[in-house]
Amino acid sequence: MTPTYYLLLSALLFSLGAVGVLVRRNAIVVFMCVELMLNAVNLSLVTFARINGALDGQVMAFFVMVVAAAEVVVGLTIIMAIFKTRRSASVDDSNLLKY
Amino acid sequence: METLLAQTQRLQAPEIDYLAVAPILIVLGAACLSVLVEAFLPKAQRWAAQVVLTLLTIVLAGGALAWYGSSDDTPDQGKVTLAGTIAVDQPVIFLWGTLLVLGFGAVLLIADRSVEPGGAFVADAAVRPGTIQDRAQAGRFGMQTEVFPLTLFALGGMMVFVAANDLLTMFIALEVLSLPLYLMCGLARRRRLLSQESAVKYFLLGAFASAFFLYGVALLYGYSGSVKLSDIATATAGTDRSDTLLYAGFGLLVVGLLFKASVGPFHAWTPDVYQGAPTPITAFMAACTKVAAFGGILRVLFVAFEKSSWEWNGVLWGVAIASMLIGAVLGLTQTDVKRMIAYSSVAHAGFLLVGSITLTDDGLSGTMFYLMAYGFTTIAAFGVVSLVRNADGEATHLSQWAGLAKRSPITAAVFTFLLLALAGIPLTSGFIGKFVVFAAALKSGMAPLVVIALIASAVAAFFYLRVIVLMYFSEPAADGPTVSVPGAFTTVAITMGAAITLVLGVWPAFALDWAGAGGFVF
Amino acid sequence: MLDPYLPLVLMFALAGAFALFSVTAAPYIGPRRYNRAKLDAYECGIEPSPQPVVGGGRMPVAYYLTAMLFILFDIEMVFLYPFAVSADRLGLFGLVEIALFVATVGFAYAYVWRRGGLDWN
Amino acid sequence: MSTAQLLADDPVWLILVKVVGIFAFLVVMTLFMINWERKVVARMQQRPGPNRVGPGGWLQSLADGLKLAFKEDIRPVLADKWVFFLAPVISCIPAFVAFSVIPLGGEVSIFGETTALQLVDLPVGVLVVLACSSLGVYGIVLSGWASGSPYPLLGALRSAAQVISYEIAMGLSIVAVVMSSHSLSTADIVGTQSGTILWGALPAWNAILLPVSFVIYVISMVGETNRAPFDLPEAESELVGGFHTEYSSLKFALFFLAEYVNMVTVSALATTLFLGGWQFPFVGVDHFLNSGWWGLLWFVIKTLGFLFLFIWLRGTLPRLRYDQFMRLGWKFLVPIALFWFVAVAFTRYLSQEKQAGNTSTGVLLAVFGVVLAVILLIAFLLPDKRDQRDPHAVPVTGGGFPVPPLDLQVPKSPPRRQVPVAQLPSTGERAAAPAAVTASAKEAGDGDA
Amino acid sequence: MSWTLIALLLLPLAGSVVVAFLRGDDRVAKAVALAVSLVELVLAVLAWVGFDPSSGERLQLTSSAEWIPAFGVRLSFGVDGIALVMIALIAFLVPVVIGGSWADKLPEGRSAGGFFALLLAMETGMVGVFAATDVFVFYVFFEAVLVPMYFLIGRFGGPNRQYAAMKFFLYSLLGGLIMLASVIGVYVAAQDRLGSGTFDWATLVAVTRELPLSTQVWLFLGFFVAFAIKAPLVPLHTWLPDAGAEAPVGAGVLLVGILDKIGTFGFLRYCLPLFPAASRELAPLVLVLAVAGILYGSLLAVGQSDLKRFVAYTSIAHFGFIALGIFAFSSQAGAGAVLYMVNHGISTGMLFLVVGMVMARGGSRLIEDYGGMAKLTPVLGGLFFVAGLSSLALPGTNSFVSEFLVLIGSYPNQPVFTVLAAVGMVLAALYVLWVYQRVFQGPVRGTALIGATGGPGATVDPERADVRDLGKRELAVLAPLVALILVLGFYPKPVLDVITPSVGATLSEVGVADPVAQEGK
Repeated sequence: MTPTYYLLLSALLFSLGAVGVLVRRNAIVVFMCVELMLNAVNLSLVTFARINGALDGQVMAFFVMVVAAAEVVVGLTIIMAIFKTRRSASVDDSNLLKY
Repeated sequence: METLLAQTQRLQAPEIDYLAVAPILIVLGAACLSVLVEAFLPKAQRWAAQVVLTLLTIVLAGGALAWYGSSDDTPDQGKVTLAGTIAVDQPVIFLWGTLLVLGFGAVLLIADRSVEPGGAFVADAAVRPGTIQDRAQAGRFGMQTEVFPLTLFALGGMMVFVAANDLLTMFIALEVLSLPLYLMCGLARRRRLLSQESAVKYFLLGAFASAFFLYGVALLYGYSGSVKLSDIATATAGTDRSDTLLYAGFGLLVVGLLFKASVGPFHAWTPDVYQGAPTPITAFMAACTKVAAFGGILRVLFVAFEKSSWEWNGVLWGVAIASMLIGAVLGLTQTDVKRMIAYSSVAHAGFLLVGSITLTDDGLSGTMFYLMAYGFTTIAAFGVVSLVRNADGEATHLSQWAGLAKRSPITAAVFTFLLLALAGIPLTSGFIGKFVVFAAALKSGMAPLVVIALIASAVAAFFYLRVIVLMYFSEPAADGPTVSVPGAFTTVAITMGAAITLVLGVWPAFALDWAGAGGFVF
Repeated sequence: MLDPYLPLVLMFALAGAFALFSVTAAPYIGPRRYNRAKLDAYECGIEPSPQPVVGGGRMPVAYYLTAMLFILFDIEMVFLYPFAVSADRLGLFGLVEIALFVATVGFAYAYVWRRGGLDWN
Repeated sequence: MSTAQLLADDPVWLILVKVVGIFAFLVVMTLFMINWERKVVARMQQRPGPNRVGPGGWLQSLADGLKLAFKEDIRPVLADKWVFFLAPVISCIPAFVAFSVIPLGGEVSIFGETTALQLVDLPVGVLVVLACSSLGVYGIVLSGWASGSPYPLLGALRSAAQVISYEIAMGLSIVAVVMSSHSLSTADIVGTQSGTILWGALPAWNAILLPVSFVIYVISMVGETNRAPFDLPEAESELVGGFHTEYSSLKFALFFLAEYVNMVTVSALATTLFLGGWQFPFVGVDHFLNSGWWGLLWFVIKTLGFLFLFIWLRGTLPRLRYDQFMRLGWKFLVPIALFWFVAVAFTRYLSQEKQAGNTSTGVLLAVFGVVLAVILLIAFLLPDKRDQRDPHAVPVTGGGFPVPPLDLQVPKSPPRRQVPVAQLPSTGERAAAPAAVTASAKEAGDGDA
Repeated sequence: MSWTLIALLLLPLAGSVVVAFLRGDDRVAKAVALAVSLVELVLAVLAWVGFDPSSGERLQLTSSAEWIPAFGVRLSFGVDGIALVMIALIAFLVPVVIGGSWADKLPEGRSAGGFFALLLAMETGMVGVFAATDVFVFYVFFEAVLVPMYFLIGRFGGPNRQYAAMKFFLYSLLGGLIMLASVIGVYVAAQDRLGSGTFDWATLVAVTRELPLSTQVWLFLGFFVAFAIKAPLVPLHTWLPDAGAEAPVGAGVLLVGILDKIGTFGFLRYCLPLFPAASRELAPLVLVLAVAGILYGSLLAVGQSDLKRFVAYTSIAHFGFIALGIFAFSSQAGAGAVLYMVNHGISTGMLFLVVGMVMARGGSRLIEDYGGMAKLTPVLGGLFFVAGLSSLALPGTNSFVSEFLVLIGSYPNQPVFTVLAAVGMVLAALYVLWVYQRVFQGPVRGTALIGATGGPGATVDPERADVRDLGKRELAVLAPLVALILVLGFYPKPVLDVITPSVGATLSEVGVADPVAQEGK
């Protein structure tokens, strides 16, 4: 298997995530799409590390995981806070801020 | 597999110049300490302890920076330390200094409890907005003091961000600075729904953008086999690599950066977040994040992508134009002071981008000077915004500002001065900033961009003037807001911001010299 | 030379095939006798509450907190393992770094503990 | 020749044989375990236990399993069809996969092929086990969520919270083992436990070298598998059957299977990590007791020992309360594990320095002491001095007890029988009732478009 | 190092600060402001005396200090003849304005202290604009002077003041920013040629004239747009009628009398010497605009129904003459243009003041609200007539000299434009006399006057009317203006002596053949 396929898969996943962020309305789903994007990047990083024959790409994937985890924690907190109030996680319901 | 094992065998402890990175260590260490204070001190003592700790930290870090900067052992070129991940050079010292002073001002605003009894922050973030408990907490004299460690973490992240010499460090720093900000946006004592909404928006869009940034990092890693800026620069000099990776990587990376800097058309979050966040946080965000983001943009463009500049220059021209026009034109339609300043920040981001894409020493020093000038003006402006209040909290709707000069001439005068600075009228720092940036741009042959920028600043001046018109020339509204008498903290912050705005406008020589002291090291 | 992960994949396939076969076969092997009450959610004989639990079911915040803490510590472990493997080669530097690392996590941990994040009352 | 190289040369047929063998081993162990458990517990309670089916009642569990296959497969109306269907599969697969990396024995010859009694030896072996146990949580959570019923949902949450909580302690306790053997490969870990310490008095098992890790691991392995005294998700008095309340027939059997396979796996991992794996203690690696198929025997014996521990605990200890259980995990095991990790790291460094003949050990000891003191302070002393409760404070965690949905009202009974139209109240009220239902449903829905 | 200019700069600034803090007591504030402006006048006279037009030194009374070394910016001041007369004009007009605004009714809630402080602040700015010899410093003053004017219009102006102030500020700012591009461009050019950047005017003149024509044209246009907005040339003039109409009378005098001259001064000081080739190239364009301004301004002035807008439109016409004189490139026309700048300040300033006095009595800006006012206020009517005659350049008044010089000087170079401009003179006679006739001649009529004298329809008895003629203060304010109108009308030599060498130097920098000078040889 050539690594290119992994890269394509990663690009595909990333695009899926990006599209998901743009079209989905549920904040949690949007958020999961962002996580999907991050993990797609991880796949890229590891593949590139493989291609380059170096370790640093895999180490980077670790860091990305950490960041993703931190994002999850912060994001869940924020989304839960607003969900508790509005009983809805739809992005469209958050419409107080517009001009 | 064998080569990988061999690499692990080569692991060795990196050299660390502790003196050079002392400011970062102090800030981040104090942030940890601050968490412990939060954990172990009784509620009644937390506020005082946190304020003292935070301010002391910033002063100490500033002292360490000054000591390092003036020490004879410091190499003029700057140095790279921590296994090549952090570069401490003249621009970094400048940006660190700016960040620390701006951070000091922002912390003063955050700490203030006299304008709003108990401070601008929610007493208990767990309380659901709109409930009886929420109304009770709004009246309580306490606040969620977690905002202080969060501020320090964000500040530390910003400092690392501007000094990061590789993209991974930059990414981590980006998150370290962003995550606390997301949270801080949602902590307003009043109008909590707005505040929470802004936090959600900022978070979702911010995470989205950082995913773009990261994918850019990954592609550039694939392109050059390294995430070090200098290696990428070397790689771009060669020709035998896949340009697709370079372009895609650069594009995604820059989108992430531009988002943070709220450069249009990646500015969508800015007005909402600026409006919804507690005003001291908006001040912090507007001033410090801008500095950090542009610090990062400068370093990335100057160090890593200088050699490929002809490839992307056109695109960034377009982005700069779009940002200036979006900021200037949409700012005209705003009816909320905070949103208006948000759009103005989008326009200013466009001006800063003009300076950033010159890739000359003048452009570097000009942009950094502009950052500094803009930061102080903005901090003071938001400080003033926090003073104008009615029974529901801050009165940010423009109609409520009518005739403010009559009720409170000094506040109105200070705000007018700051608005004039934002508009770039001479004898304010805003003018000198525009001047240096545009001079650099013109020198690099970007005359059309400069002309557009000047027209945009004329358009933008319109909405600043509108506020002045309202404050001075209109009759006060019958149920208009009152202007709180600021406590010592806010007074100091506003005075500092306004005074530096004036000083930089009248006697900018020292700051210009400092900003132009040297280039990036890598 | 085979990929070292092939056996894992085979194991996965076998277990998956077995499990899938079981769940697919189950409805066909067993009897089917319709009874409306049988298909309702089980709530100890009480009439099930009319609102759907799926998606809308709400749960104490403490579970979220636990989930977040888990993420925090799980990721911490991700960093501890590589260190553990090469601890002896890293010497004093690695030791100090990892101690700092653990201490940093410890700060957050102490914070959560003190502020009642670990209390289930 | 290392185990990994040995295994790399395996032909495909041999791998298939091993896969099938391990699968069979696990299924058989499950059937045996259920029966054994019932018998042992019965004896502990002065009763005979199953003794009818097969010789000595040993085929009882097989019969139960077959019986389950012929039960009706029920899927509640409110359940999410596909997730409900897949959850048992998700829960089952990782249980089996996790066992792949366990070394069952040393070098043997199967049909003329020299190989090791292990399916695969990965450089990240231990992580595979941890990863699989994390994946298993998905099966639990999804099954509870997909059931469309409050009890399974709460049971699943509890169960998931429990598994992940104890997984932290487990993971941290394993770090020390990894440190002492410089490898994540299970075969290497077994290899480093050969030989003896203290002049031959004790085997060089990690259980003896790293006693704290061992204890933490054993406790958390029980918590991790939701076994008594930590079997809170299935607390019949509170939660009926836990996350699999709505499951029946073979789907239920799969959860059951997964649970017991997990037990076997964690026991096997305990053997591998702490009890020298398949090696016979006190004798050298080259001894005939450590050659060939003997290893499998020692391995099974040790694993059964742990399995017996499970049964013993179940028969002896009362169930913990949920808060006690979480407190034990988060406030006791995790800090001790962290502390122990740092202590081991320091000790190893010190001994290394000593071997190298460095004299700065004293200084290092001082550093060691200071760091230990700090961590001790954080871990034990201060957090226990609880903050005075702020009268205004809102509890961060909310209630932890299994409670029905927060806004539970006694619902109106949906009409089961068609009521004659004449008896209905006025049309206005009739219109209002369904509207209220839809409104609340809308409110509770997540608004996903 | 001469301190005169620095004193001229700092004195009103200090006065402004003092007055601003005296807002409590209007009378004291007014007195202080007047005193300061009179001292300033004395200083200006000293400067005039210290200036030696025959010395051959282009810039005199110079002083210079380091400001922003990074850009080679220096706080340099100095005057040539043109700047000197303008500064003298400022120093003369400010006390007049202060006197004229002494009893202005301010909008409710505004203090006179603020008004006079802003006037003095503006004086500093205006002096700075004319005295700066560093382009950067010039630019700073150019922009800074907007702020006090903006507040003067916005806070103390007429009913539509917000709109007018905004329009004024934005027009000027837009122009200023476009000029900024050129300023930076000049700086960059200097940096390229000299190695280090500088803003020193004299140095820059030597550098920029070497630039290729296309560059010069762009840079020229940058400056030109700013100045054309300031000195309202036709398509860019629309702010002036609004600002002039809404500004309080005193501010209006300074706006039209001085601020707008920055534009024409800028043509002379910056556009021509810095970009001679471009100036020659684009002169026809400017001349078209200038003549269009004359005709357009005159025509609209004829049709005006609003007194203040009327004055504003006459100014637009006059600025056309000045621009014509400058871009005709002859020393006579140039000198005439500069003299016109002075005279226009005096005559239009007086016209503005007189209009203000009319309005103070009638309370209306509309011409149709007045009529036969000369019966009630003969002295005011007479002075209005004098101001009007000066404005239409009747021989014997100051403007005649300058307008004549402009036309005479332009004719050899630009006969067509000159002839067209002469049509403007005819129109000027028309609009001045017609307005005078409508407001002052005939029987007393018009709602404003009747309203002031006892209700609509009442027969107005001049003896018993409430509309009083000019008081002593008002006479004292107008007297110096009348005197200057007459003196300069008969004896403009002292001013011309100061002006001519500078204009000559400027024209030689442009490098055009001066037909008049050649004839003289």
